[in-house]
Amino acid sequence: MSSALKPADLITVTIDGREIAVPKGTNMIEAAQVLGIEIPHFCYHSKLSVVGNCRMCLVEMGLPALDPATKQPVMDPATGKPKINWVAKPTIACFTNASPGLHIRTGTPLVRECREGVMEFLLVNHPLDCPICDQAGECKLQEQATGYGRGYSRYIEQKNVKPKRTLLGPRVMLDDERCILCSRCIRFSKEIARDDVLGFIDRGSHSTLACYPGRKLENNYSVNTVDICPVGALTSTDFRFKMRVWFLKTTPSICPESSVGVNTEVWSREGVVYRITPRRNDEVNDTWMADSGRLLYKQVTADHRLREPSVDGTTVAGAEALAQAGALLKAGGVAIVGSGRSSVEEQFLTRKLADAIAAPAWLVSRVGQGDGLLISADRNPNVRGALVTGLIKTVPEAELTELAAQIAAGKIKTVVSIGEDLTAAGLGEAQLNRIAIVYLGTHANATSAGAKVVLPTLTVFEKAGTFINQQFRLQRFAPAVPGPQGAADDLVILAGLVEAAGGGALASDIDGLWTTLASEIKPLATVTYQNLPATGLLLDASDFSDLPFPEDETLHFNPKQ
Amino acid sequence: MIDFLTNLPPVVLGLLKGLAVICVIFPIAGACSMAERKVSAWLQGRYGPNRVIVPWFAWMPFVGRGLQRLGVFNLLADGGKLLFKQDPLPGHVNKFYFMIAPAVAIIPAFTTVVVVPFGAYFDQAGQVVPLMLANVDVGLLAVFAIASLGIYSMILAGWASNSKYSFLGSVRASAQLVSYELSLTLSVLPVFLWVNAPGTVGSLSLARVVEFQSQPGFWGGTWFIFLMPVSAFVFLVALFAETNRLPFDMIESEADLVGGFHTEYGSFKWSLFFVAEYAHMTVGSGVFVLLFFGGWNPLPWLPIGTLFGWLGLVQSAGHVSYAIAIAQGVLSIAIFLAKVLFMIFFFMWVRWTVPRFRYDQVMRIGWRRLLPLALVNVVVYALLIAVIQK
Amino acid sequence: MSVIQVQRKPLTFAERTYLPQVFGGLMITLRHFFGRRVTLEYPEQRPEIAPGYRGVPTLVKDPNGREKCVSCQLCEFVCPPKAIRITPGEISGDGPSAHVEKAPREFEINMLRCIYCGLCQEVCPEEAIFLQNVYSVSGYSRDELVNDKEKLYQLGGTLPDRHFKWDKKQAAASASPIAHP
Amino acid sequence: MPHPAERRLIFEHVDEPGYTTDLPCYLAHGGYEALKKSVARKPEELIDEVKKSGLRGRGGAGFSCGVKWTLVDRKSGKPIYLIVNADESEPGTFKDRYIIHQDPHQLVEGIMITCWANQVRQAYIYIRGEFPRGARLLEHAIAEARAGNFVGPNILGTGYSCEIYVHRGAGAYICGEETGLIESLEGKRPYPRIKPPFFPAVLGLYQCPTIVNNVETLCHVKHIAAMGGEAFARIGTLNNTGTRLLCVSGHVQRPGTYEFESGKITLGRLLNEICGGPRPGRQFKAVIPGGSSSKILRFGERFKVKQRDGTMVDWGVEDIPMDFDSLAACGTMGGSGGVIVMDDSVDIVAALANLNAFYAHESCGQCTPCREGSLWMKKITARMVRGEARPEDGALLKSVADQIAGRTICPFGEACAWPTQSFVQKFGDEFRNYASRPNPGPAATELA
Repeated sequence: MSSALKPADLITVTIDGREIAVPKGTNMIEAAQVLGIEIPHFCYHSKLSVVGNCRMCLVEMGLPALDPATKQPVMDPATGKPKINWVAKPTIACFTNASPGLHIRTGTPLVRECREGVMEFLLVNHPLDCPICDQAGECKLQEQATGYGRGYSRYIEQKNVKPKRTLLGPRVMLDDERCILCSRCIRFSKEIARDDVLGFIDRGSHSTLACYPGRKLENNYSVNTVDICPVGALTSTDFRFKMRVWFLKTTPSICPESSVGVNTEVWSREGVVYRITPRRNDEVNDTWMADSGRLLYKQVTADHRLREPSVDGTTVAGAEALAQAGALLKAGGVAIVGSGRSSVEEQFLTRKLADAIAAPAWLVSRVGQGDGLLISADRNPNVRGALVTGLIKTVPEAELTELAAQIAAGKIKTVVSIGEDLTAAGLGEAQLNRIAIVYLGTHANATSAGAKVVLPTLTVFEKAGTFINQQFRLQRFAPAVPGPQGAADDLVILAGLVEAAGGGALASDIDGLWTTLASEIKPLATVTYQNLPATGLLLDASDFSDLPFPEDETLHFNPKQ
Repeated sequence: MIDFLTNLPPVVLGLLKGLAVICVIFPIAGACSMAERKVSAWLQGRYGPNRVIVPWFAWMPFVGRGLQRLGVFNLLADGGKLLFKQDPLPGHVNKFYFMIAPAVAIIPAFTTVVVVPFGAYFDQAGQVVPLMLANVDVGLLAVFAIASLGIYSMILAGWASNSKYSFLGSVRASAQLVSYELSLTLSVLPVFLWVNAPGTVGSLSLARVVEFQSQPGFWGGTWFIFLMPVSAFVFLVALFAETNRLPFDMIESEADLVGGFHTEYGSFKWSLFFVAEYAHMTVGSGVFVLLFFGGWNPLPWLPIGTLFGWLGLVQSAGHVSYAIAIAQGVLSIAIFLAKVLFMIFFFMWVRWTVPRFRYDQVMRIGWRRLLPLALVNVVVYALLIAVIQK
Repeated sequence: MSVIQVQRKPLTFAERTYLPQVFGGLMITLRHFFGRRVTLEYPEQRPEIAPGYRGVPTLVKDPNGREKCVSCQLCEFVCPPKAIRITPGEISGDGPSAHVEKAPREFEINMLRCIYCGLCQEVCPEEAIFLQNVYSVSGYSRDELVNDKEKLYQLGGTLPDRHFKWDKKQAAASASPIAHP
Repeated sequence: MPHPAERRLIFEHVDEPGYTTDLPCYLAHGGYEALKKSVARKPEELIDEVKKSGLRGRGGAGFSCGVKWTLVDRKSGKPIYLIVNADESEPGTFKDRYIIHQDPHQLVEGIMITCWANQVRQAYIYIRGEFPRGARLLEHAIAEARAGNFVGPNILGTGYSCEIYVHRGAGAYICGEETGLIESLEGKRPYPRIKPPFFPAVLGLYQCPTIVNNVETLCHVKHIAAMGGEAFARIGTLNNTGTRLLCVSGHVQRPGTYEFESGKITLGRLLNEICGGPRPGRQFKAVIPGGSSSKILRFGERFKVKQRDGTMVDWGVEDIPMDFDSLAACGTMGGSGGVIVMDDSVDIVAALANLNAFYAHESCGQCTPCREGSLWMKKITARMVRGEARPEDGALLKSVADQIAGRTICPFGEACAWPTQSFVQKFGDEFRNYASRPNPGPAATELA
């Protein structure tokens, strides 16, 4: 980002005696971060407006002394550098933006004392109930009390009593005693979610966060307030009291909710996913994600999860199911219904399968209402992957009318469905009765119930792969938890089917497959799974620019551009 | 009765005697293992095993309780356990030699007893008749020769175990045995030089040595420990080494070699090694008592004959009284056994007092201290005896 | 820190022969041979448990009978052999200690793993877990040696409390003009 | 009757028999003449007059009024607003209310002159919610003035139009802070804004340039317009020009609001002569000279002060002239002119407990140090008064106050810290010995 700026746009500021060039207007917390200097803060959030109310980021500020007559900087003869007039009072770093010659000091006794003072004040009315607080372990108050606090309390008075267990909305619980009134949640609701329901009532130390009377914090982004709450005041009702965060392992993932491709962290322990939080990607989702996407992990342990391979409804070993499917494929008359939910790699293998038996392939589209923020109209996360890998040539439709016609014409005897419910995609009883179905999927549905062969596969939380989002950004996800015993990686099953269908042996591991992908798919020529940047890789989309994609504008995507 | 016994065919008699040896030595060795535990406990201010009791004894007042406290039944329990517990045979061992090694250990241990006299009575001629299984002239030489065969079992066990620890243990043991065998032999030479004065019929019989210490008069009744303290000392130290007792238990080295040669052994096979060790110790103690402690003579300058005289246990000339002979035999055996038991106690006492030597120290003591000492000792006594007997 | 070189005294001849030392040692062991026995005959005689003894870890209740553990899982985190397993749970809003909000739903200490280090007691912010004077643990199966919550409270009993932290908090809340929901 | 030592400009007609708040009465006493004179002049001339007068704001900070006006961003093209700060909430201060109650038209005239000088089209009077009568009087006066064509469209036929609105606050001390007041006026919580960048002169009401002046200041503007800036500057002392309204309350014989030439009367003369001295049998103990936020002065203190001409003087509390600079030189401030007098019957800790209770109640809660610190200080002093004092509480109070002052968004931090800092500094012995005091005073039991 900054590399795109001309040097003229950069100005030099001095932090603790070290100079750094930053774009004009960069605030001092961000500038110091570049230098590796941490300026503690609570209320400041890079994606929200600045209010400067926590006073934790107080630093000493100075500007070059100007000669009143000439307006030129006065030079210090001792050092040969401009003389600095230090401001007597400490200044907040979050509201101090880079200006020419700005100096700040973050390690002086005054700054230390300010931090100690603010920490003490923040803690005097804080209940200190870390043992029962879900935020413990990722609490900025804990971290900064350790880093910058006094380490002891001088407070012997009665602490303030405020409401606890206030349900602000269906997904957010508020403990007012823990609140440090940083107003991040208020600003988020107002500025990002555009649902201005939160505010403070009462005043002074008795200030209390509350919802506007008669309203609730129930927009689809409400849990983001939990994420940005620096303390444990706002907690997620879904994650509340489930597990301490220090036990959880984080895995980078991509939200499969829509084609926005929200970057996420999946938090798991011992094979159990406990929550999903957004992962910062300033090109896609900033630091936010929708509440609906956070609940997707529940599908991992859903009751209707497919756990065993079966043939004609009887549980069999994986190899036997695969052999049965291979026999069907070899018999000919096969059509393939791929999925916009499959990863790029899976779609590539699906194409290989289609090529091997010269089968026609379709995708089923899923279009809903976009919310203009982080849920786009296209609810398939990876339709563009199918385009890039060549599985399909055009934007999919919701109903498989062409397939239905071909079945009716008797050309198709077997349909391979990659997780798609054919009934929902417009195939009627008449068609389904005439075909054998090979179903690869994670969850049971009407199609899997009537399938000849069912091969259970993995959810996005259990496998590695990539999605291409609406911006044609290739993004990677990693496995967070192991899949069920009877399920196999989609890539293994697909590679097995390709081989059974006579398409030759293909790598079924992600790295091996990427060498094939890179050599066969032009836009991916330079890519490997391992070297994908954390923020994703923007692919050349010129080949597909005239396709009628259903998406409208979202947070960092404008189809008209 | 005696006649009946003495008139039995030699083979049967030999079998009976052998059986008797096993019946005596085996329990003694077993009892020693228990004694070791009790003695070590007492030396360390503990009680030692004192739990096991057989119900019938439990009903006996005082006696049962006393036996229980002494750990007598622990001995039975231990034996029973070792006999009946699963006998593991590790997969990596050379099975034949692994199995045979304990037997090889037992054989020489029991065999040496044959030439060791353990008591005496006077026959009608007033001649001392030593009680032993085979009064052969080679005597002590036989003991040395057979006892040193015991090392084969350890080498076998160590090698067949196919384990570093076992192997190292047995290699150390063989080196140690060789090193101390010399001193051991040299240390007893002065005794036999003394005993076998020029002109007399030479004999290496141990009974002869005891006889020598039973002579009247000051010099005659002096036990060899007083005459030849250095010999006694060298013999004792070498004996510790030969029987692999602490502070010379190179063979086990449990601090650094887990269990040494018997690391891979368990249950009954393992127990056989210990029986052998205690048998060696018993025999060794016996030899030491015979050589230096006056055998069955009750006190220095108090030959057993004199004691018999005081007690009226004298054979009238020309008539053999079996009762008197048996009484004499029992008494002498008792005296001898008491001394042997004390020696065994002494072995244990030293074991639970002195820490183990390092291997290099063992070698140094053996070659650079004990052997020169023994050599000097032989030369000095040879000259001395030559001078005196001239 | 300066290093002081201590000159080792050369050994006398007697010392080098090692015999007087051996003899001295024999005398010492002999004294013990006749001395008093110091062994404790365990099942009949029981050792006196010193205060601060680290026996079996237990969960305790406060004098009001409230379970003190709030399932913060710090002990689970700190436990070196990973012997502790906690499933946290929420306290229903209408109980007498509803204001505490959190309590363990399940709490298991695997005594086959426990090394009695006492870190769980040290780390406990609620003073709910104590290594008390129970030192003899035995069972016929592995399952038996996993102490569940009920067993842990049974072993732990009630200990005096110096703080009554939560009770004070509740008192403050009920005395406050702001209604406690 | 005014005391002979007084010099009355604003209070010229106040308390005169027969002087009412009506427009005819005001006109009969020469009202709106200054406005008529002013609208005939150029606005820039008027600003120059105010600059020449050396008028300093009477709200508390004492910032030069003329400079404030020149700082207004006139190039932005946005409308300029005038806000009249009538949110007189400082304990010990009651001068603005008195002006409004006695002579509202004087204020209206001052507002209109200021509006003309700055070409303001809309002026807001932000009056404290606790002053309902004042608000009604002002509304009435504005209606009258509009009827008289002094306010509203096409004033006095000049073609210049200006409206005045009265806005009643809901009762918060922080609304007296100019940016907090602006927020409140905009309909939000009165959270003071961060300066920089939100200086009202540039980004004020609705992000437009805004002038915020105190009631007394604007009344002075009327007199400056009437008599000329230089004439006004001759009243009072150098750099502290004009007259000053002083509100004396507390333990004196005759409390009240008095008007003097700035700096021409000493504190001792004010209290002993004008206000009749202490109550019988009592002695003065301490005085807060500029509203409750200013630092307390203890009788018996001495101050070595360097005068403007370089001479050193040695003042006792009684010798301090009542002007901004002298009081600042003695470590306190002129503030809003609220002189609070305490005699030796006062339990100083209880007095501080009272002040702390006020500040804890009034802290807006926006930024951490003041929000938590003010309540903490209140809790400490309340506990001390309750009889649970500890010897170290004084030092703790001081330390807490030190952690507030200078680290907050608005000056409230200083306002709540200074009393504590000065009380503990000057009466440290009383704080230390409070736990072992022999006889808790009646004030203590009352407060507890």
